[in-house]
Amino acid sequence: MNSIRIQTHDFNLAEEYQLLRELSPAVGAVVTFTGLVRDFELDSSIDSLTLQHYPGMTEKLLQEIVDQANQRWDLIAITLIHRVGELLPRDQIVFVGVASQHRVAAFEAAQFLMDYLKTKATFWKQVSQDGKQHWVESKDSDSTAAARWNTRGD
Amino acid sequence: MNSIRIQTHDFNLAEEYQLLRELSPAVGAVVTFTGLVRDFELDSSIDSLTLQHYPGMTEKLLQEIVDQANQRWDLIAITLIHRVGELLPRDQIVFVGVASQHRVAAFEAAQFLMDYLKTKATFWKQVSQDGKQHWVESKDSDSTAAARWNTRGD
Amino acid sequence: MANRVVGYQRTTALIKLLFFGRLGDFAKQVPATIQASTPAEIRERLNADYPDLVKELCQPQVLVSVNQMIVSWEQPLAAGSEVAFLPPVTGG
Amino acid sequence: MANRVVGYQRTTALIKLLFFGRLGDFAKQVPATIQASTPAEIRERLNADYPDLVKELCQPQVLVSVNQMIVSWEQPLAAGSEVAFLPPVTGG
Repeated sequence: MNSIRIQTHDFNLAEEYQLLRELSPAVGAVVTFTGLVRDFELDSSIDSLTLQHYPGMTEKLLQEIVDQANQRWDLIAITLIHRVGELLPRDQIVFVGVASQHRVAAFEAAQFLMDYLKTKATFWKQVSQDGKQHWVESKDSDSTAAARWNTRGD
Repeated sequence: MNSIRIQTHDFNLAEEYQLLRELSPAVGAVVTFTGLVRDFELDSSIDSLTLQHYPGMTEKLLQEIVDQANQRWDLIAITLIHRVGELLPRDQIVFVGVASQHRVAAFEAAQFLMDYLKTKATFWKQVSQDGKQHWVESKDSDSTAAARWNTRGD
Repeated sequence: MANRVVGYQRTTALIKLLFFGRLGDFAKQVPATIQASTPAEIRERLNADYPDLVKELCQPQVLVSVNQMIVSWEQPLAAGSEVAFLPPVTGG
Repeated sequence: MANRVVGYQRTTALIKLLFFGRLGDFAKQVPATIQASTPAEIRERLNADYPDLVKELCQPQVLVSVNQMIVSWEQPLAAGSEVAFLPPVTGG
């Protein structure tokens, strides 16, 4: 019961939460993560953010990430939504929702999904700032965050 | 900008999320955790769950937990809601919402808040099952989850 | 034994008692207040009339608070203090 | 050098090219297809006309995919393959 969507339009956290919550009476924990466009980048305000992706490949990679999470944790459902196209400051970019019986699985899976999405999924951000565009540089901290899932004992 | 509430009435995740999201244009990440009443306990369906707490002390302990999270992580806001009184299967019990600039702080703080709430805050659950009441036993796994925050290097 | 009784009689602090969770089930007949100088002494004084309750209170996971602060069982009590007996919490 | 040219002429696979993120800015004039037998050879063939692009493609963080699978730069290419050049991703 997983849902993966790449879309230009906005999403509604309340609707996504209700879907996860109502899936099964065994749901004891729902964790959601929402990523938003901040108004600043490198100490200067931004005009907009454009999300490019690799259609076809992105869907495949997100499916792999969701499959891996389901293998590692006992989950009831995962929802993964990523917007593409032009976004404005304070817009929602990405949503991860995980429903499970117990909280630890939901928390860990949601973090894993975000860490992997950030480092594996074929999305690229371009910032428009002071009338100029530049591509966002990848962060070492994201690679470090993703790497921790390879070094754990479980 | 923290909010701590102990209440008998339900909460609305969408409203809580909007409040966190709109606090500041610097919010880049919002993590929410919602705990729900599952319909089963020890392989048998439940009729209801009654949450008792120690008024006055609970508020003080939750404030301490929130203060500790703010000291450990760079957060924009925390919302902590815990219901008390009689709840039915599938009802919402507890909400933790964390807004921050970056996702790792929001995820870690939300987990920390739940781990500490589970092991430190003066709430007690009584289950009504087959017409009989019993108090829920505490779980060793919750103590283990809380203990990890003491042994970390950061 | 005589010393102990004298000890109790010297105690003047009137203490408000609270029992939470499963402890409440064992404490339904316990008066709302008691005279004692430490939480440990409360436990001893209750033993004659409520041995089942005191057996529960002696479990190592049970914590005691005075005026909503977790304290040791030997914490001296001031008159009017609120002493609560807390089994392991199970919220969230 | 003569051998290399012969190598190119023997290649018959027509490959569809895609450049993402910052690589797209350097590849605006690059044709949509090319003939080559490996991704590494695509890079070599583009070097004469698009040296700035190829310098970017040679950065170690740049990955290459064939038909939407990450592969090595020496992966043999079949005709009609879709080869994409992927700078470090920055979604989420």
